[in-house]
Amino acid sequence: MNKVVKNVEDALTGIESGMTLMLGGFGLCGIPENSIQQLVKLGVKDLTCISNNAGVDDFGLGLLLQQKQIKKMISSYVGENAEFERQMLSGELIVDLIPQGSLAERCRAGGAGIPAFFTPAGYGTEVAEGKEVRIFNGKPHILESALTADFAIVKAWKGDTEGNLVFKATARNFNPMMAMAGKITIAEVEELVPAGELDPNFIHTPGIFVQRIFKGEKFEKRIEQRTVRKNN
Amino acid sequence: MNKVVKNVEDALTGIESGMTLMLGGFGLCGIPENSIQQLVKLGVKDLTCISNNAGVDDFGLGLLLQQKQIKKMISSYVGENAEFERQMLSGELIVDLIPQGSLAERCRAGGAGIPAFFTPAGYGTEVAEGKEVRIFNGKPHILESALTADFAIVKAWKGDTEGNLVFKATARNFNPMMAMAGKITIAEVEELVPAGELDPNFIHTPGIFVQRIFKGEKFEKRIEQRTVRKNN
Amino acid sequence: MALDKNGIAKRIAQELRDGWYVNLGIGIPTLVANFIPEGIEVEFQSENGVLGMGPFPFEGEEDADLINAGKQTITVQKGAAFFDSSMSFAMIRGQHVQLTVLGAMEVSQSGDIANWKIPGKMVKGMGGAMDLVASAENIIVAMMHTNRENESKILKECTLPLTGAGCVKRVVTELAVLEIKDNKFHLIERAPGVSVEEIVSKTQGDLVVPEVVPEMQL
Amino acid sequence: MALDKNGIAKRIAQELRDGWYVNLGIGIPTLVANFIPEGIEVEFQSENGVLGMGPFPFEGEEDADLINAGKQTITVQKGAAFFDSSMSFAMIRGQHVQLTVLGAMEVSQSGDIANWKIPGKMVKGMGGAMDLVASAENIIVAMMHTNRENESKILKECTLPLTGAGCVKRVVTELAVLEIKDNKFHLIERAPGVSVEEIVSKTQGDLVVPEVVPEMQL
Repeated sequence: MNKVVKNVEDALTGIESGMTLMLGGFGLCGIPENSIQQLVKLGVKDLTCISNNAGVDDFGLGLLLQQKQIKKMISSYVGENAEFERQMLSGELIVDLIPQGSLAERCRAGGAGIPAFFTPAGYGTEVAEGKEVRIFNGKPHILESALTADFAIVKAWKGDTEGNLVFKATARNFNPMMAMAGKITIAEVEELVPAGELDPNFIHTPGIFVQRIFKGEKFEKRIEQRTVRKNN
Repeated sequence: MNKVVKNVEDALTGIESGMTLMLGGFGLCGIPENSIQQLVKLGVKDLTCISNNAGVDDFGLGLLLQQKQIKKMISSYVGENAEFERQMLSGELIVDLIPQGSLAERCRAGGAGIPAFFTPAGYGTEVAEGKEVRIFNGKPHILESALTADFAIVKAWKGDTEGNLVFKATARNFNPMMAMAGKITIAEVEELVPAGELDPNFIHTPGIFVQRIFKGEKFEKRIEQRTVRKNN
Repeated sequence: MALDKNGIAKRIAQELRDGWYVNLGIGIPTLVANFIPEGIEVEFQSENGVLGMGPFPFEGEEDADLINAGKQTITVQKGAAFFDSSMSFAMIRGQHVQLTVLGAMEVSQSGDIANWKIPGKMVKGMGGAMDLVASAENIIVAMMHTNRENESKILKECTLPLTGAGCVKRVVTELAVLEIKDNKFHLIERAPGVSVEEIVSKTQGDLVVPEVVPEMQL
Repeated sequence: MALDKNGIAKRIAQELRDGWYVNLGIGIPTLVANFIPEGIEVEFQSENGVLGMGPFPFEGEEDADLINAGKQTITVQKGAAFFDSSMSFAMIRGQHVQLTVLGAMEVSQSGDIANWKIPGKMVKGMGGAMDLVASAENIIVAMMHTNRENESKILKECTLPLTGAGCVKRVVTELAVLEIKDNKFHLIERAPGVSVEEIVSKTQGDLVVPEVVPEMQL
């Protein structure tokens, strides 16, 4: 089943203002750079973005914030972004903060047809407000619900024409669960190979979850915190 | 962290009568053959075994059934086993049948610290009896709880000294979730390699879930339904 | 004339749509793979952890580590993927598999299906059937219209323990294609040469029969 | 004399046990990795999806695809594994990580911890902290005993929004090691040269002081 589309323009067809998008990545690591730039070009507005972070001022989702394209962010950590801070404090931007593990599991649940599950994370905090609490094994848990999106946009290292994806190192992060949870899932990859080149034993995201795949034109892969040891 | 034990005898130390065991495999595919034979030798009784299937009369868990070592089976499908049938119909053996997807997810939940989740599987059937029903998106779901075990025994293709595991083809099946859900997880592998030989990008079960690993002495890998095309 | 198993499978294969991922149950459903219409590409999922199943292996090329949910040795096609059971049922429960074809002992006009247990007899278990029927958007049941005693299996209400409630929308038997809607069976097509009267007489559930019932085109 | 950050990290490192998997938070906790006692082997988990973290890379060897939860470039050791975020938190929530070390703005004598939000200021989010504190069997909080205004952060009740309730069992500050039990802080050790009086005066929560309070052995 060939899922290949020509370029980022074709890949993002159908994304409209007001939609809910999931975007993979942790910090600036493993984010769908090419698609984010195309979203800026498209100028779609009032987006609800589900993404662990919100980029930095001039990269990643920060670019969409600069253009005021985002109405609501659903994230676990949104530091390192001055424009984000401004919009949030002024009330222009709605922010829903979710514990990172619950965010990951809620995306997986959305993709896996599990509408809700219990987790201890957030019990006794404002995250639990309005949520059902139940004791299991003597420990209080809260009920969390599944997340899904109109479009999930993920970034992979390699992908094949069937949509099978492979991620590299910690650039995997939220990408696999989000790929599962999109009504339409778009994958941008560094390397696009013919079906049969990826070892079926070592596929991270089976192609069934991916509707469109394309080779990203350019990956800057900016590093947020370059930390090194001195060479001898 | 070296998890290697010398042999199957050392690996199964501590397993006692009355315990709950998880055993990986689907049919006879990917079952921990060496460990099952050792359980027969140990003669531990009154076991609760969580395993998708119950083996055949003279292989897999069928061997434990022959010796009447199993008190209760928690499975999704238990056909192809005459001794099983006899014990079940006579009431010697307690059988808890669970939809296959719920069984897999309940094991994962047990390993992932999720005490319960909602699934549509089994609604309106006897599987739902006594379980909470709740409507999500207009569709009824039932609340299923996590499964854990005193010992999980899994079979992998390759493993390293740190307990990282890699499975082959459909011999993966229930092994990864069960590895997560054992208080102590034992892995028997076809090939045991030094740490660093498995590509960290392509580990199926990270070593954190495995407490003991050993190279199985012999793998018969019996085929249940040999089905072939004629050569030209 | 009533269809044979291959005929049922061939008719069901007409329901396939290009680009679908499909889960085929054991028995007649497995045969559907042999009748994929020209110009249509589908991919087969097996719940034990494989996407992109191919034909059975050539003799001598069987791999004990590569089987389908019926425990038969199989092969895979280019672009296949293996995964664990929780991922497999994530695909099924999450409705990423577009069509499920499975057998049944009974179906009812409310869409209930029974196919896993006969009280008093050996119970083999539901395997993945309950997950499949509870979640699939499209379920086609492949079954015989009557049992060996010539009693209808197309019922007002199932008599056997259910596998799923209100989930079946389409049934293909050796005699007919039935749709389930508004708590009734609707006769959509009849097998070549089979009379509406025969179908009516072998259907215990409420059956809506339109003025013209086309023959299947096989 | 009060400990510096490295001193706190060194004292916490004494709590490590051979064979443990450990999650270190940002700040002082990160420094713990530099003081692993001789003869003890531990492995570091980072919640963004890596087990077996190694030291920072040499200059020029940074890989943008390989970072820790603090977004710093890292390396991995032999036997490392990468995984996705849901698997990572399965490890954490499922209590497969034996120890979590993290910082805090406040802790209370009931084991509550606050470290993610100051009302009226910019909120950065809890990241993985709520999952970590809710699930870890062993949590050690690394923090300063007082804030810049010299007000105690070791409190009867937290004043800031909580990260977790009733979860902290041990606190290591520049002055002392405290255990939380029976809704009280218990003074276990004092920093070398630090008086019990100083610790008492800087602790707002109820503090149980035994007759003899040993000095830390660093």
